[in-house]
Amino acid sequence: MTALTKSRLGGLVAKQGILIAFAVFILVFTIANPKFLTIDNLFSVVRSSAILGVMALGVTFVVISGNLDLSVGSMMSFSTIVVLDLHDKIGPLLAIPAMFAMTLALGAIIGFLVGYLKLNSLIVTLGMLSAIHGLTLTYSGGKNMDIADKEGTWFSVFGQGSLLGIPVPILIFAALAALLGLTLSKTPFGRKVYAVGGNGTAATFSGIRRARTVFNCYLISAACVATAGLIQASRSLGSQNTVGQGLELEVLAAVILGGASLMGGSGTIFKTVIGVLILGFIQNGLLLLGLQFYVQFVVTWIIIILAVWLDIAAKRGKLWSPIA
Amino acid sequence: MQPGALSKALKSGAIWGFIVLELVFFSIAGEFMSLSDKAFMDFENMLLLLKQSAPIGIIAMGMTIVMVNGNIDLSVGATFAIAAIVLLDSLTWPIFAGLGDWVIPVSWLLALTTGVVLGAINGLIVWKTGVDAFIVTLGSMLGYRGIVFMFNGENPTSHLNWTLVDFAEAQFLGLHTATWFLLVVTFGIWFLMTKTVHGRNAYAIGDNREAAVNAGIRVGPHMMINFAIIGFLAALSAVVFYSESGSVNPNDGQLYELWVITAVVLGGTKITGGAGSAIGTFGGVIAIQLLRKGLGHIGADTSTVNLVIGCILIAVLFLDRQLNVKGKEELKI
Amino acid sequence: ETMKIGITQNNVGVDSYQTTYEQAFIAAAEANDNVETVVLDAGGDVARQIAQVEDLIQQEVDAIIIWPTNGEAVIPAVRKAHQADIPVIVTNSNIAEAGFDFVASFSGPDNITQGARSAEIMCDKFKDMGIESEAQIVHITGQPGYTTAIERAKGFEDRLPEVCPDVTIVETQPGDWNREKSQQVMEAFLVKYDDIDGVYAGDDNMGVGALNAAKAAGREGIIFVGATNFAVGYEAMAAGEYWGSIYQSPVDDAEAALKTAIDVLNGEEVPFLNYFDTPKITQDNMGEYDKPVF
Amino acid sequence: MTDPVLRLEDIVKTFPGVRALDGVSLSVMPGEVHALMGENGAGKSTLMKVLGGIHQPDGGAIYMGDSQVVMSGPLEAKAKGIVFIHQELSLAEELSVAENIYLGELPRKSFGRVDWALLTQRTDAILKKLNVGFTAKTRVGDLSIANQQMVEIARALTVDAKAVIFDEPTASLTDAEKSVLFDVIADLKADGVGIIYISHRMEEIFKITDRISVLRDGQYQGTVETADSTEESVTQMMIGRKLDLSRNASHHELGEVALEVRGLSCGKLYKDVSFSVRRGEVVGFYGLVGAGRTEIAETLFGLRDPSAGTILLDGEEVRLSSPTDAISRGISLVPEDRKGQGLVLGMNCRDNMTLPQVDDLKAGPFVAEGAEVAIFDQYRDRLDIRTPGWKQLVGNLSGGNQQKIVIGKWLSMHPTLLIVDEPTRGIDVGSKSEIHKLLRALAAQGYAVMVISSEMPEVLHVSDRIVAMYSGKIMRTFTSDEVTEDNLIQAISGIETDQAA
Ligand SMILES: Nc1ncnc2c1ncn2[C@@H]1O[C@H](COP(=O)(O)OP(=O)(O)OP(=O)(O)O)[C@@H](O)[C@H]1O
Ligand SMILES: Nc1ncnc2c1ncn2[C@@H]1O[C@H](COP(=O)(O)OP(=O)(O)OP(=O)(O)O)[C@@H](O)[C@H]1O
Ligand SMILES: [Mg+2]
Ligand SMILES: [Mg+2]
Repeated sequence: MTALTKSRLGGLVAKQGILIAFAVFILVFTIANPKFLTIDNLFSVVRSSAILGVMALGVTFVVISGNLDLSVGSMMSFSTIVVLDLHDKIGPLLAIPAMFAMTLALGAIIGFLVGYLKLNSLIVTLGMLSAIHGLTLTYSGGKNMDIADKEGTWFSVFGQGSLLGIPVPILIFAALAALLGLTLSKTPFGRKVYAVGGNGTAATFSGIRRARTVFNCYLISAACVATAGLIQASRSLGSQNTVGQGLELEVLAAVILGGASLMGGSGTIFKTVIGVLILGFIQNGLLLLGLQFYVQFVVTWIIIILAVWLDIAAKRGKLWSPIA
Repeated sequence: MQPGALSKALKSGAIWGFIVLELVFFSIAGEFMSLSDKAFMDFENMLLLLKQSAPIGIIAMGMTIVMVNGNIDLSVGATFAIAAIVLLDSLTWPIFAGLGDWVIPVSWLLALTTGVVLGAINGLIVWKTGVDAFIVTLGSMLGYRGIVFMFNGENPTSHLNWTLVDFAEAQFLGLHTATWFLLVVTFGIWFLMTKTVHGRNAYAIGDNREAAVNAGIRVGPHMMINFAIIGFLAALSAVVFYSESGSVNPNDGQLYELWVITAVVLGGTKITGGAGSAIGTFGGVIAIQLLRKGLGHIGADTSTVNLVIGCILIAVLFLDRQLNVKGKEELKI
Repeated sequence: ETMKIGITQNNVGVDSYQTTYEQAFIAAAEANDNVETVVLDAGGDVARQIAQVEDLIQQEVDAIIIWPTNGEAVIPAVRKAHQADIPVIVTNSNIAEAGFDFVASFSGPDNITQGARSAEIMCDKFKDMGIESEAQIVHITGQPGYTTAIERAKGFEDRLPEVCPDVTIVETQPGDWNREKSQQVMEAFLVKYDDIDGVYAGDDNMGVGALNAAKAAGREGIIFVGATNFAVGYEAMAAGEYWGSIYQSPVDDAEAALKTAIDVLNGEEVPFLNYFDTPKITQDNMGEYDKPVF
Repeated sequence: MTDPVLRLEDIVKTFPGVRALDGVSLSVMPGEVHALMGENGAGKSTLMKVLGGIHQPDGGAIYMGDSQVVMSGPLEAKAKGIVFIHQELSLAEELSVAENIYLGELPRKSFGRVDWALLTQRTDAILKKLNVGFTAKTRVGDLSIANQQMVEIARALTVDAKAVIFDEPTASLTDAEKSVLFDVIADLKADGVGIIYISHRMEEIFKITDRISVLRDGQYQGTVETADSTEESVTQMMIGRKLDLSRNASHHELGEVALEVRGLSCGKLYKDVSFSVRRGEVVGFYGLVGAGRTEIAETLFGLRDPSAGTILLDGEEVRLSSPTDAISRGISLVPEDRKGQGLVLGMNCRDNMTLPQVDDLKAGPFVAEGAEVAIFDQYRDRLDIRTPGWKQLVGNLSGGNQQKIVIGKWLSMHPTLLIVDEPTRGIDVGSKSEIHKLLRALAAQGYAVMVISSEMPEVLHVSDRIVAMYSGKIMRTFTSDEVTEDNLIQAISGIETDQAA
């Protein structure tokens, strides 16, 4: 092997460390249980990851812009409950835009607080997590929300339908990933998101409206959450108030697993998708192995750290960290 | 006096202002809305407040130094639960049967050691792999919780030792045992962070990691020590709390990380590291506990409590920022 | 003279049972002119619950109702109330025996019996279908560590071999009281096991999640049995997709707790273990029950 | 003859895509000030980082005294008596001056406590020697960049060093601080310490150094005695050709007034400032640190709200509320702090360069990357930016090349008013004269240019007029005919007694 191809290979490993980690453990799971790699199972995993995935797409923008969004879980519960409630009251055709409007309004509030008022995003979104949960409980009176006529509504298409044999949630996830991926990597807005996250002061000195950029990231995040809520509501046509609870950390884990830095300025949509799939496949693979849930916890821990470690070790070309 | 004390005091001023605001509000609102004939600012109630702040507060002190260091620890809730299990379980181990009540200090020691070890594991992984502390501890939040369930399945681990309970419920100079622990830990961390070389290095590392490395500070071991400290304090919090309650559910300590981080950030610590103080954190802890207590005092229901707590967190932040703006001359960035 | 009654609940908002409970409790208290209440929620955190008991003692309420987050950890706090001469009523899930001395009464469902009854519902159906000798079932439990989850699972797993010794439970995984999580778990089960005859879920929310997974995968003929009959479960039963559950009303639960507290304060004789009945409900007898409100 | 304190032999260091050092040797005698020179990106800082244990060399050896040593990390280098004053500030802003000076080696008492008394006492002694206006307890983040640089320099005095490396210490210092630095170096020298001194400023090199070693593209070009060489000969070694240092005598016609400022004030930062810049004119702003020049620039760029006064662009009164606003009116600002304000270090060269115009470079909804690359290539050639390609992260460039990216970024905006704040900080002689020519050429094309600089030769060299500032006030405006070094210094120093107070 010539030095050149060798270094190119090295470059590939360095760039796609996470992808390789992904491939390795798919292999391991498949050997452990051949059913893992069946079309049915793959579809089922991607479909159930789609909800988490759609949210992770939005959060990727927020994280790259140098902020956090811990409110996505409770916001997703909110949009799910709202669209289910409105479905029976004003019909799905109006319920969907109404729910999107309400969710975007919440996103705008966060965007205003973090972007324009420059408040710390961790606390703001933690606060919103709690506040939106309260809002949802008030809205629903704490009760489960179910569509009355589950058979007769076309609303189920977003969660349960399929097109050309591919489940609609997967299509939505893929389409959104493509759209947001292009937005982030190819458009001026995407460039600004990286700049603001990489060095907000320098971005301001370059004439970028930092507040507006951050605000828009939260709007995108909220739009993704609304979409996730829509899929969720449509998938089960009924929901609990807590449907999204705890998802915020899973979403964040997926985004960071994909290689986005919490400091902002780095990450891509493609890698987030990989991060989402890794999480989804870990959960599914471990279930198929039939391990006790607590063993699953421990194994998940180890896999996550190994995956991220491999990724950064490949980037720096050294296994161990150079920190003294 | 350490450098910049005045500016620091001013910066953490918001939290104290807010505490006063809370006290005033709940006292007045309590007059109208509370069932109780007792005033909110009743002395006994304030003593209880301190005691009830201890479980979160003791961990928050550890989180302060870890966050000043530029890291974060999301696994404290799970560490808390493991330490509790070790404490309560080891009280009944046959090998200690001959010790009588002397088993208590032994179990305490075991639990605390467990905390130190779990914390050090986090620190070691952060140090050696270079993976971000957020991911490492997010992972171990899950992994440690798995370990919790391994002990006793889904069942609680219990051992009610009334000697222990009496000790934990005791009051010395009017303050509860838990309060004493909280105060001592607060003082200890304050001392560590303001007076010692280790503490000052923690600020340097959190502020500018590269500069610290260039200056020859051994960043890796330093961070590991801080993780061990927070592990120790999570275990200490468990020891103090479960000595009194005597039984731990495998789910206990869940969401503690969020409450702890909230308290720490409210107290003025920067999540990016480099700034923060134990005293500020103490304020943050008290503010949160006051809020919980006060809302209970005026009889708010669950959805209202959620709504109000959320809004108030944001309000404190806003207040804090208003206090810190330097005026019109500031650069608009 | 009004009675001041304080209640500290387990984790309101975690599911609609608990939320409906809280609202029913408030409503029942408001309907009674002699009663004033302080309603607190521990958010699942035992430390917060203990603090709330202390606060209630400090506020000098006349009685404390507690829905324990942990049946043992709250004992010392309950003892404090007892020492302050405040009667304590435990609701929904009981505290451990060591604390019985400090408690006036328990009011709530019997979760072990509920689990056992679910096993009976499942077994009876299998016998009807003639598959009791070979049926395989999967078990989806509630959130790990919750007393209710533990007790129901225990009741089910102990009773099933007694009534249907040849039915096997092939796997148990938690569904965390969450419909979505349960659906994911069931999806994996369906991939893994080609033959599943029955599903027992720790409550109907999870049961319906599993049902959704089976429907999406096009797997028919699976018998779904749950507990805590929610409106979704009731509807799925009406649609013939879901076999049975346990009828348990949070409204009854809340009202029973309040009534017990009032009785205790009025000096009336109350039984120490005050279980309210939670009957079986299946497609066969569902006409006898109203659709649950939650 | 004495042995060298330090000897580097055949050092090789490569980064992905860059051979930064290619067999470099260097030796430093005790009591010698050894200059290391080379163009931006020649490998000077990299060589020093190898010496300081920050980078591990791919080949070669380091000797101290007779024995070979391995610098496994900064700690090790420090333990061996090597003090490294970094090119980029390496300070913890939240900590005090004293803590920063003694970073990594705070004096201890029992229980691991910091010995504050001893720390303060030692620091005060050092600060006194440096004759600076801040105290041991000042928070470093509150200091100006120049003063932060002085804190870095103070570190050289904390230990019994065998060798001290100064990597461009004077890039952001004014003359007063410079002379303090030179005194410090003289003291160290007298103590027999070996000193490696990196700078792009020829006059300093010839004033204080004994020998000069030169790097070009990572290769060692040789070492000469300072006394035996001239600026021309050294420059020729550095860039391989002769340099034309003459001023472009472009006496073009001045156009309309592009910018007029009337009675502008901003709180205490500057007061009642009035001046104007015409198209085709270069106006230099000269003053001491803290004179308020940067703040004026920031105000004109929409980053500060003036408390009084008016700004007129092309005769029309304007309110500039944000940089976006200012940019849309044709104003560009090359900021003072390239790392903090000028660049997104984690972004590549091309994206940094086109950041302000990313909205205008569109192909459909997307950024026209081809056009961006074209812009980048154009300014890379024009400014001679050394980088393996546009994909390189700016953070991996040498300091001088980073500065050039910032300049390219703003030149490519084709501004009507170009404000440059310390534009040639850290830039090598060759590129510096290119930039000066460029500024003159831009003026000739009809741009209005404001040059803020603390280097008198630079201001004298490029300006048509010079505004001298002191403590937030304009003392005097000179035309290029009437200005001399003496009257300029007089104008910017205000009244001596003021400073003592
Ligand atoms: N970490 C790194 N990764 C990749 N390339 C690097 C890195 N550090 C330096 N380089 C490259 O090595 C070369 C030498 O850089 P160095 O900083 O030593 O230059 P320098 O002589 O100090 O220049 P200046 O005068 O501008 O400071 C440059 O081409 C630079 O881009
Ligand atoms: N000795 C000092 N100690 C602390 N802060 C200072 C000192 N001198 C100046 N400053 C502050 O540092 C900033 C630097 O001043 P400014 O940037 O206006 O100077 P300048 O004239 O642009 O000089 P230069 O560009 O050479 O730094 C000002 O905000 C000033 O308040
Ligand atoms: Mg350099
Ligand atoms: Mg300046």
